[in-house]
Amino acid sequence: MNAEPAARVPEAVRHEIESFLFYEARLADESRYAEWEALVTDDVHYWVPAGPADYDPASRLSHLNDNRARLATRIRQLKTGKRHAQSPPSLMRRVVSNVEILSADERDGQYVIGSNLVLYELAHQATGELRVWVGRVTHRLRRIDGALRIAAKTVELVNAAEPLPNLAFLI
Amino acid sequence: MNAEPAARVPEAVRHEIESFLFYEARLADESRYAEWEALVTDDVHYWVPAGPADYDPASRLSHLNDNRARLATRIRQLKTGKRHAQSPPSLMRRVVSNVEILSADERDGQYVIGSNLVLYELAHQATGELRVWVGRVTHRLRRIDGALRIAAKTVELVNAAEPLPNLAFLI
Amino acid sequence: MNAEPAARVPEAVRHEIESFLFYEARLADESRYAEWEALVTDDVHYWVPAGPADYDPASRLSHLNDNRARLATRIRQLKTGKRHAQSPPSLMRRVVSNVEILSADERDGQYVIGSNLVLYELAHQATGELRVWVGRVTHRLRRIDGALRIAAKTVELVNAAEPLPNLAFLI
Amino acid sequence: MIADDSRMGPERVHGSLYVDPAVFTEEMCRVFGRGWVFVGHDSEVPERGDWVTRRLGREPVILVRDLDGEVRVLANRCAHRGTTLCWASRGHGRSWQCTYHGWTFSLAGELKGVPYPGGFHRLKSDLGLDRPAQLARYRGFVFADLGGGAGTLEEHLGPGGRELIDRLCDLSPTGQIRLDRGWIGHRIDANWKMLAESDNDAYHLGWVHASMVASAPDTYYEDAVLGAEEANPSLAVDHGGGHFELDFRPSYKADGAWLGMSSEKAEPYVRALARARGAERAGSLLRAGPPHALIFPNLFLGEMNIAIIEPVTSSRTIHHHTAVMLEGVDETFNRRLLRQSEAALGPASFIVPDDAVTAERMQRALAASPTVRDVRNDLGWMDLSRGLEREKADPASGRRVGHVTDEITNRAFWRQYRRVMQGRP
Amino acid sequence: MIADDSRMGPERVHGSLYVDPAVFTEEMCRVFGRGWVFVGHDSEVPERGDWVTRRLGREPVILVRDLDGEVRVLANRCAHRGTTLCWASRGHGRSWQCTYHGWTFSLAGELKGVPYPGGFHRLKSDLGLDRPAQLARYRGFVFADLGGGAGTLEEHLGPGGRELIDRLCDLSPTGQIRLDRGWIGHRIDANWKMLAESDNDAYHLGWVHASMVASAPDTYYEDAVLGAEEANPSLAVDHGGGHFELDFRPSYKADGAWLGMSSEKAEPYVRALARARGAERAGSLLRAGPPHALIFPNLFLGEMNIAIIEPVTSSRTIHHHTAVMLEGVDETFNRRLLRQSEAALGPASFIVPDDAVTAERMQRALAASPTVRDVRNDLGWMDLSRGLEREKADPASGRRVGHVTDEITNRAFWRQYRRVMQGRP
Amino acid sequence: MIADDSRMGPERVHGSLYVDPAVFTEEMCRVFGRGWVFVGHDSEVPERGDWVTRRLGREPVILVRDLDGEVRVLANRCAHRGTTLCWASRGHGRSWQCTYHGWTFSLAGELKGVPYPGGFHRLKSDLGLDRPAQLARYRGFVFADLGGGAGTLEEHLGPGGRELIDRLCDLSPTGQIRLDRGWIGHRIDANWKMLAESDNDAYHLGWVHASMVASAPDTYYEDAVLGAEEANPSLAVDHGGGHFELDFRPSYKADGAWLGMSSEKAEPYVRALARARGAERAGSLLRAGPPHALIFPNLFLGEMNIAIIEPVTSSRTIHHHTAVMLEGVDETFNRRLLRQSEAALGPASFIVPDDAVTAERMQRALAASPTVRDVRNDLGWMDLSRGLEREKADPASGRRVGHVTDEITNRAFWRQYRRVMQGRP
Ligand code: FES
Ligand code: FES
Ligand code: FES
Ligand SMILES: [Fe+3]
Ligand SMILES: [Fe+3]
Ligand SMILES: [Fe+3]
Repeated sequence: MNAEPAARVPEAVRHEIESFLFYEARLADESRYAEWEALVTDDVHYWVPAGPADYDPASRLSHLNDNRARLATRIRQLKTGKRHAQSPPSLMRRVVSNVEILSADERDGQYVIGSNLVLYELAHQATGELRVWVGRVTHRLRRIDGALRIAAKTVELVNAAEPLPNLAFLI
Repeated sequence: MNAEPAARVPEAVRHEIESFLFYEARLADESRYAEWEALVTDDVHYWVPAGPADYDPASRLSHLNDNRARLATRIRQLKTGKRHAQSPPSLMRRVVSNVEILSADERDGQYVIGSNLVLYELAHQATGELRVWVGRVTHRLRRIDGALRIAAKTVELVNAAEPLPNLAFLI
Repeated sequence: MNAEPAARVPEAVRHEIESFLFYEARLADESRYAEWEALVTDDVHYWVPAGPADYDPASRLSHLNDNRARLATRIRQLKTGKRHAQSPPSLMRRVVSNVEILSADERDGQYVIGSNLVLYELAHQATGELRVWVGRVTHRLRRIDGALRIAAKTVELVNAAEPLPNLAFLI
Repeated sequence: MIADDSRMGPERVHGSLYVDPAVFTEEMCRVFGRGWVFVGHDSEVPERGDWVTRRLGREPVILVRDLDGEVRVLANRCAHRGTTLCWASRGHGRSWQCTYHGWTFSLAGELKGVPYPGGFHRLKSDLGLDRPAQLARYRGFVFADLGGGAGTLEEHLGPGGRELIDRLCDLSPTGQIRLDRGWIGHRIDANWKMLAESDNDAYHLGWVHASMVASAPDTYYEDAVLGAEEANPSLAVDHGGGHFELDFRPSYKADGAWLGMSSEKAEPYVRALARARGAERAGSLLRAGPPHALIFPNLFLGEMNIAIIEPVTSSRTIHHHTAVMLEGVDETFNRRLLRQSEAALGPASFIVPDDAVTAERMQRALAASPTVRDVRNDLGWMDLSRGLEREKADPASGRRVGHVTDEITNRAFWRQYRRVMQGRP
Repeated sequence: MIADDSRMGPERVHGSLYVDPAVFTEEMCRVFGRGWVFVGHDSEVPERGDWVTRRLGREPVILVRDLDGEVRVLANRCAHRGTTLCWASRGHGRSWQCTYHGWTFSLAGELKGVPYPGGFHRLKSDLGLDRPAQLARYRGFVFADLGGGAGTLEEHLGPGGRELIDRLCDLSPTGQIRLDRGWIGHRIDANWKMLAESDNDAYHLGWVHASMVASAPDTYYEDAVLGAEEANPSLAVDHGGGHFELDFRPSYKADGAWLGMSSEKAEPYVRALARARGAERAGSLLRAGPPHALIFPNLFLGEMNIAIIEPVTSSRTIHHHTAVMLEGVDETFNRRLLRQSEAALGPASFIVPDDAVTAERMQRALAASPTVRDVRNDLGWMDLSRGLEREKADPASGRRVGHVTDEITNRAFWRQYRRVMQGRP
Repeated sequence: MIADDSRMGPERVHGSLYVDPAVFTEEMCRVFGRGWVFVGHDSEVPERGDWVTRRLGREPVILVRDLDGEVRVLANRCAHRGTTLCWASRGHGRSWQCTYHGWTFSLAGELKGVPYPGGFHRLKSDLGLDRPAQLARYRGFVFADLGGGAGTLEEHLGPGGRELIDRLCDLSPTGQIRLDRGWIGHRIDANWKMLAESDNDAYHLGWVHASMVASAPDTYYEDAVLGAEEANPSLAVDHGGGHFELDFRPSYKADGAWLGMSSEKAEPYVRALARARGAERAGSLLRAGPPHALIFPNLFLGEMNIAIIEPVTSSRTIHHHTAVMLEGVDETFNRRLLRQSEAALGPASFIVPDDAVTAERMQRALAASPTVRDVRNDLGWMDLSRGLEREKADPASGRRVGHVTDEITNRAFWRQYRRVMQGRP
């Protein structure tokens, strides 16, 4: 939670950030694992807490709590083609909305971005139902060699504390 | 309904308006009642009609039809902590999309903004279901001492004429 | 699918395109058939494939596969007022999000735009349920006499290969 | 018999009656199919040709004023092959034409036209729209008895029910009320009986509505149902036949307290009423105010509001409400009533949402009650005994009266429910 | 017996048959479990190793051409512990391996491999995939009888059913049709029987499809089913066994009118047909055109379209359709048929959405019909009597024939339904 | 009797037992209502006043440590009219006050306060919260028997069940485990029995978890359950009473192999255990490792994880899990266990999602099994015979033992299920 309205950055940077989020979403929508993986930093933290993100992820169970190594394993598993929970991959489309640049350190190229996520997933490998995933996403982006990269991504699902169905794709 | 595409305003104003809507949505999402209340004018009209907004709200029943005083009572009630219908507050995330500046009077600082709303609400104080609220929102914004404020907000739910579940949060 | 992030166009054009999409969505939301029809070119192709848009629409069945003449018939049918499947018209609101300009030929005024669509439809003429339509939209826009027009619109629903309920509105 | 005495006693009922789908099915048949049920008010169809759609239990019906001015209730279903005739919630016309094969029906429900008549060999008079066996009105309130074996409406309402309706209508200078400002539907994921009970439960005000009391502390509920138990002279009354009320009259400290507005603002109305009825009668009407009562099974007279309790499934109910408008009173006054109605009832109001969430929490807590009853029959019961030992029965009127917080209202409901569900006289 | 004569008569059926879940369960057993049911067409699995998935009633099955070229229908369920074998709608392979424990099955449904064989003590031949007791084809149309007691397919189709299928297939110069351009599923929230009936109801054209007629007025339906009643020589025909048709042949004003395209565009096809069959036979085929008929219970022959009526619940149906492609005809012509199919059937087409919404409105109107029947058995009926007095029975063929708008088709459906649901001979 | 021997035999069970809602209802009564069921662990409510909410079958209950330190299980439902008392998943307090009418209850479930006491005539002691007839703990594991006729917990667990729990708890230097790092709920649209079975099925590792094995090939599962059939000495064990395990001990190649971390990282723990138990006992504990077992019907001991199998409907289950924390071990070590738990269980983990999708595909494949059984009773069966001929029964202990991939575990489950569902001794 942030008490204040969004930070101000140059329009071009704002647009760059938004484009980056849409591009990331498209890669995730289309289960383009390798391209998505190329967007993260070596010290990425990828976190889906089991409730609000108000606890130390080291100290409690989370739905997903990946460092770079575990994320690599996750993507390796998806790429085997035998990850039944994603074989075939879910058909997905994400709405990334209400994009706000919550903080910006232009000199270091560090940005914290808030957005709301609505993701529709057709779980056609399983029950065939259209599932909806809704939450608040906080991206920590870092500019590396001129390009934005994901240093941290936290997805606080509105139903994070409720039982969830399979979440075997890259959210 | 507006026959014409959106009005033209300077990019900075457009961005300011969009940021304002996202900020308002965030406050509502997070049940930050006092901060949300600070965004409205003293003559605000806050209206959720029981169908299309094509009638005089004085003359018929609406779901919600608050002047400033009644809105203050509403928020006071929420703040008691005993408003069972919102205890604990619903967990929510809003998509504010298709933002269009339908009219702009730059001299008087008056703007009419149209947007589409999709709001997901986890009613964990009640049935535990994930409810979705969808509608057209029309904001009348007014610039006061340099800052945008909500002079009127109308939410035309697509299912406004159908039975609705509890709508005890700030929509 | 596009391997690359979005194309770069001047901010004003980007804004114009986004406004155009929001305007089109509003006309569709409000079943303003004639105004919507005025946005398409004479050689428009309007396509809702029965799965991913990876096949020649001439060679297989699609949900909807209109050339200009058939689209005219479709709209003529809607305007009769006796199209029971849309009498009264569904109450709808669309989220047009993640707008990306996938390619831009500024000289010829040709643009390919990707966006994600979430459309809520209250089918009050039928079951009364709130239906959701989710998909990827690709617009091919062409500038004609200074104004953007739709030369092609493809809507790849995430559940395109599943049984669908009536899709008798303009999606 | 599904709702037999193993699930109901004078002091308690079993929770499974609120959740078991088989009980619900039986209720639709016995309570809503074979008894008098409120459908609507004739002010909703003021002109010939006006109609609104409703449910009689789950049966879709049309309340219509036909071209002769007769108010009717007809099945919203073509007599040919069953298509819905009206899918809007209201409309106006001279007849209905079915969209399937074009049969036309008069607003009185008679089959009038059959396209391609060469193939039609039956009697048109045999193919009118389905309709309740009995229809009757009392002061504009339209009731239907689908089955036809429920006796007269007069018997059903009894003196108690009629007096409740009179007390409301008499507040109008013309004696007529109007329900013409729209209905709001409130969807509540709980059993319909919970709403019938909680709409007329004075015991819960201080807890369920604590936030309302705290944020708008100057409402007249303060006097009517809060405060010390002994100090509160308001009454709970069982009128018999499943009709019951919370009678706040003994506690009103000022005439027209129930109006919830300054006497200055109420003045034009007070004057109009006095003009129409004479000062004395007007005074006594204003002192009494409107009733707060249930007419079994689905009509809630909620002071200046009317609500219909529509059962949807065993765990879903729609609570429809509208504001009572008084004929012969100026629009400004009626609009105040509209604003009060918006404050009190409906999904975004200050009061009923807290009842709704309470009912929804009951429904969840009782979800397994049919199973736990099979395991151990001492589990899953609900208590109705409050005030049983201090209630007073009036042998003459058959009324039972007690403290406003007592479960006289619940017992009144369940006594009638048992009669109806068990087919007792 | 749930669907007994208290709900069905020669002139009417009770609405509860469309909504009662217990009736649906019984139908899955008696109609779709113990009778012949259409599964698919062998052109859908042209190569050895091709398969598509289907439902036999609600039972998931695979239609496959095995490695010996045999077309089979097998349960889509591992014989070990029941996992789905194929979750795609179509595929190609040499065998199936279950993802749970790796058992492998041949495309003929035999158990082939069991990992860790040391623990396996049973006979592999006892653990093949479940399959219908009877499978049979007629001109490529594959039918299955799960239970095995339905007699022969020949008996089921009878001369009427076979002639209908012949009439369609003979339009192909090679005598073969192909269903290989994809299926579209249309989800309709109504009972499957409503679709079986409305697909073959000529009486509704002028109302349900008024908008189509108004916006594309030059279709041949004009002549076939619209216009004055007496002037219309088209017929409704009950072929017996639940098979029935709308016979538009008498009304076609020109050869190939049903093609819906200029004779110039149709010319290459007409020539191909004449080449294959000779001018006279080709002419008579072109004059007759394809049938518009139902093969009981789930196969709709919709002129140059095929639809499968898949029951999902008592109030949900999937109407799957594809276009009939003619072998030996050029692609341009077949593509015109595809475009016509898109215009006529499916959720975004010009025709069936209006049938769908009509059925959905029927389903809603009938929702309470089981209850109202309990209350009063004169409520909730649907009329089927149209043309009963003018229909002609042909004792020789057993066919019943009448005016195209008459409810001969409905009565044909319900006569067979009654037989099957009541276990009558 | 719904789950009779026409649906179950020693070698097979009918698929309809997984999908028939009537079977589920009966299970809630017989398995979850009249037997011992795991509720939670006393480390979840360490302080007086702590509570968590759970389901006993579908009955909502509260596991609470009352102000006297007693651990109790109480219905989460006000004894007055049935409102939910606690809607959060956990909390802390000194009493509960119902939000409907303000009744207060002690944490021991006694009715304490009734507002407006003048109307209350009953005995408070008659209106305490509903509760199971029996409650018992074994090493902190809290079990309840709602009905009261299930014998003692000791009898239910038997020596086998107790030893399994001992084996886990003894891994803690203090002998105490803690379940205090949060639970994750995994919603699986499949029958609860599929999870009870697949959690303890070693046969599926190489197929269901092929992707996990391929992407993280160095897990100890490699030795434990993969590799050649004969080479694998791990065992499947039926302990009787519905409790069963996969015993990987014979296959562990190194002490503490099951820890899944370098001996360097494990060292502080190993030292702590040796300090507490002596080197020899510690060594044997480390060699053995934690159990992989089911305590009938709903407690999965999944090595260093605990899961509760919560039935929701016949086709929906919640698989709740948490990590086992060891008392007296440093936080760094316990956090490694947390990370392992995240990797193994839950909707986003590397293992259970593949079990979940497998179960969901079974549920779909079996959807019509009640119908196909009515049509032909040879359809829709599931095989349980694996290893039946090579299993060894130990007459002394009553245990049955066999190859780890054999369906001894399934048969153990179904033998107890049959006993319970058929009311056999
Ligand atoms: S169903 Fe109404 S006219 Fe046929
Ligand atoms: S379920 Fe198919 S191999 Fe076991
Ligand atoms: S229901 Fe709990 S106090 Fe009345
Ligand atoms: Fe209340
Ligand atoms: Fe039709
Ligand atoms: Fe597994």
